[in-house]
Amino acid sequence: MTVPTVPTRPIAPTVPTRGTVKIDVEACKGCDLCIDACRPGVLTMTTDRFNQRGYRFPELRAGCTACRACAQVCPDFVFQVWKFDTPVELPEGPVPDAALHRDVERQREQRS
Amino acid sequence: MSSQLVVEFKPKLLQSSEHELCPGCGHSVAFRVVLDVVEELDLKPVLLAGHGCYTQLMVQSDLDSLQCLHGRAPAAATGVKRMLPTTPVITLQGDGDMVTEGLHEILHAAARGEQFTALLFNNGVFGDTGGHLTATTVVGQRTKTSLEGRDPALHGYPLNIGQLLAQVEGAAYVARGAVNSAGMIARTQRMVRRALELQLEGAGFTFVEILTMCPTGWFVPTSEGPEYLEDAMITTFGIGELKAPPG
Amino acid sequence: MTQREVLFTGVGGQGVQIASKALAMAALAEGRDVLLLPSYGGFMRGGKTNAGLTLGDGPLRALPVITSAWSAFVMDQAFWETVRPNLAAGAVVVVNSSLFSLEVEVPRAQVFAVPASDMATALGSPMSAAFLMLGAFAAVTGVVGVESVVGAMRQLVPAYREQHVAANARAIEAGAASVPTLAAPAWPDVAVRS
Amino acid sequence: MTTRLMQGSEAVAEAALAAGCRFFSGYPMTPFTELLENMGRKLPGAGGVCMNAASEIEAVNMTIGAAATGARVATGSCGQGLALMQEGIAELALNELPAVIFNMARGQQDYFQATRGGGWGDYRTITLAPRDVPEAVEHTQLLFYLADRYRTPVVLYGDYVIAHSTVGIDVQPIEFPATAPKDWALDGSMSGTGRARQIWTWALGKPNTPGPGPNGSWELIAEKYDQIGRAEARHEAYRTDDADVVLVSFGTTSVFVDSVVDELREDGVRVGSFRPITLWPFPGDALEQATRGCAHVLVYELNAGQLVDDVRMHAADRSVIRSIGGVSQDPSGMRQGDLLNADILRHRVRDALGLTPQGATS
Repeated sequence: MTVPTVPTRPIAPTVPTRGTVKIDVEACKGCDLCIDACRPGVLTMTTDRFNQRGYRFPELRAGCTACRACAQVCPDFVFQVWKFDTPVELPEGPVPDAALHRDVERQREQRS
Repeated sequence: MSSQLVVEFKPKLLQSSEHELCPGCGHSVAFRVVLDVVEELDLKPVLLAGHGCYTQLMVQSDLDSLQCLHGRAPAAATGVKRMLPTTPVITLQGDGDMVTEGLHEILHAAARGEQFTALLFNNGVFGDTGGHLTATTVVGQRTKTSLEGRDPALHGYPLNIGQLLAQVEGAAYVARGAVNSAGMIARTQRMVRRALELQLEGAGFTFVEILTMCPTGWFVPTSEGPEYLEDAMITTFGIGELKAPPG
Repeated sequence: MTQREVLFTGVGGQGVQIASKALAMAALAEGRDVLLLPSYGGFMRGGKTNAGLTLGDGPLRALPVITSAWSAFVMDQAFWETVRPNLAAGAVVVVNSSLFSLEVEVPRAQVFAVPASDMATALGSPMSAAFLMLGAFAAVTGVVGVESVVGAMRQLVPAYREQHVAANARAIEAGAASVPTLAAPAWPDVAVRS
Repeated sequence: MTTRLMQGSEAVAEAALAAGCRFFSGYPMTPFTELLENMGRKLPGAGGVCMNAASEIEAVNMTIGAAATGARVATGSCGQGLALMQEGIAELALNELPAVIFNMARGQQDYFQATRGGGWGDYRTITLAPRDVPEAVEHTQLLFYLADRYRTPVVLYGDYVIAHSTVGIDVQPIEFPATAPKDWALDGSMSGTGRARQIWTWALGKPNTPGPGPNGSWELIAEKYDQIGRAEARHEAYRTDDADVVLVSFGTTSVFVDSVVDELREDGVRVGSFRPITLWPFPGDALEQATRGCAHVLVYELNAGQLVDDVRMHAADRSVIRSIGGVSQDPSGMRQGDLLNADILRHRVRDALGLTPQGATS
């Protein structure tokens, strides 16, 4: 009798996440203040990508607590903070829809 | 999954969030603190600003605004408030504007107990002109007019304007905050709120100094601004309420 | 139209300014036009205190700096020389002879000497000497009625010095009684009015 | 009619109140001090505010703030105090804020200060120079109107004589045409509406309501001052119609000049007097007309020669212009000196015309 094998597909680890931020990438001047301010440490600066003005900008990883610190310390009004009604588990790693490229948004608005 | 918006990109009372302040500048951080309080208290104030980097924030604001001669905002605010005693009046000055050029006006306005709220964005340097020594530049700080650092033998000592104002009978509230961390920002926001509440109560002259980062003027990387503020400015001037009515 | 000029001179504290103002006020009350310009130094007391007053029975064409005055009111000789050159020939000069012992070197001057300081002291109110002089000036010239001087004085004495009003009134009357009435009339019709 | 004995400073203060002045700020300085005292005494009763400023700089900046609320406002000083105020006066002008500046001058040496200003930028101040207290009362009220009409600081050039002369006077309010509503005034009511107002010499406006910016704004202001220059020049020409000789003077000095004109006319000298009532705008066309064909244009001002510059720019024939005044200050330094004197003036005119002292033509 052969024992069926358990599937070995790895299950991605998840992170409890209580909120999210939208990041106005084009407004950012790359000052890094949000990086140190972020309490759960889920913001990281890009190292190889730049906005249209040539600045590095922050990216969000799963685990945001909606604590607002990033928005409070940001000199350039880059962050919009949302709090989830109930925490969710998000896969570890970048939150893909956090970055807000205003030019793209504007084009979308013009189309609609 | 439903969610609530807890912080909008820009405060409602900014018509535009675009500005030409340097990366890592603390002025717009401090201005957000002020606008958030004005919005919380649902005020319709007149804002008077001096000459400095922060002047462009006055322009962006959705507040009735008067741009004043360098150092003279407290005198102009006296004229505004005396004519509009029920309108909240806020002045916004930098350290060069208030403490260097305008020491006379701020002290006399305080002594008269003028019923407006004076805000000082203190970064210890003339930012707008490109980084020069002011009356609050701390000992040892390098500026373009103190290249080897502020030397007491040569340039004298920085003025502690909060301490000066706290001695003045007409001043009802004197506090110093900073914007070098989220916690400090929250604390500073409470100070600004208290000052404006006291103005509404007619308590007298109210004053909040906010220490802000100027990494460009300080010749430090933007990410080190908050730490430099802590080490250089908070160490020199301190943080907290220097004078407040009981309760 | 007749216009009359009075130059006042004295030392700060003697009451010259209040006397000049009282005369202006009395004349205004009698319906005349007036222009009064005081001049005094930076000190409150002890310096030169002069005034020039022009009175008219119609709208004035008066110069605020008088160089050919009809009369002088001289409380003290200290600054007499600042006034004398600006008096017209034949000027009426009323002097406080208690503090004035000079020659009045003005051609054809009509001089009336009133020992105002001594008289006021004798009356028990040395501070009312200037009003005593003014009573004499009014009586001898009829430039205003003596009763108008009393009326103006009442208006000018501040409330906190109310106790001086009676003494001042006595001084005005004593001054008026000490000189020949209308010996040097100011106005053509003055005899009719008084 | 209730004529009262009043010092010029009190009469001017009453005129300011009659014109609706509700804010005044000043720093004591002879001979401006009595105006400050009178405003301090009278304004509170009229629902206004009088501030003892801690400097002339503070005084003028208080005035800027009060003017920005749309109130009728004034400040003042003299000479050195006004020198300190110049930056603020320019600021009023380039912010297009109405305010009346009372210059109770110590003499006539501040003609340039009043007409040329010492501030910054392209601005002018309408400057009225009354000859006596009744005219000062009238000018004060006119100035509040002109300030509002043109949104500009304006100056009353008074002096020690006007400030300290005591006269019988009845200060009556003068009616002027209505001026435009002050929709630019700041009161906080537009804060948070998306249409907040802003007053700044750079005229940038707000993001939602951009302004013309510095260049555009200053061009408009320059046009405005051109318009004022054409519309508001005032003068008095006295017996100039047939005059061979025109005496030019301003302010208190003109009272002496007119008196000497009358005397010389009796001697048969064909002399007249011309007086700019507005020192700016200078009544150049009127002066040109009054001096046409004249053999002598004699300028009598108590300074080293300031008004004479404007006379040179406008008189019909520059070659006949001479200054017969001069520096003249009394020992206190606070009022005009010996030259404010009809006898001296008469002699100077006769000398200039080559007449003998006795009055016969030489």
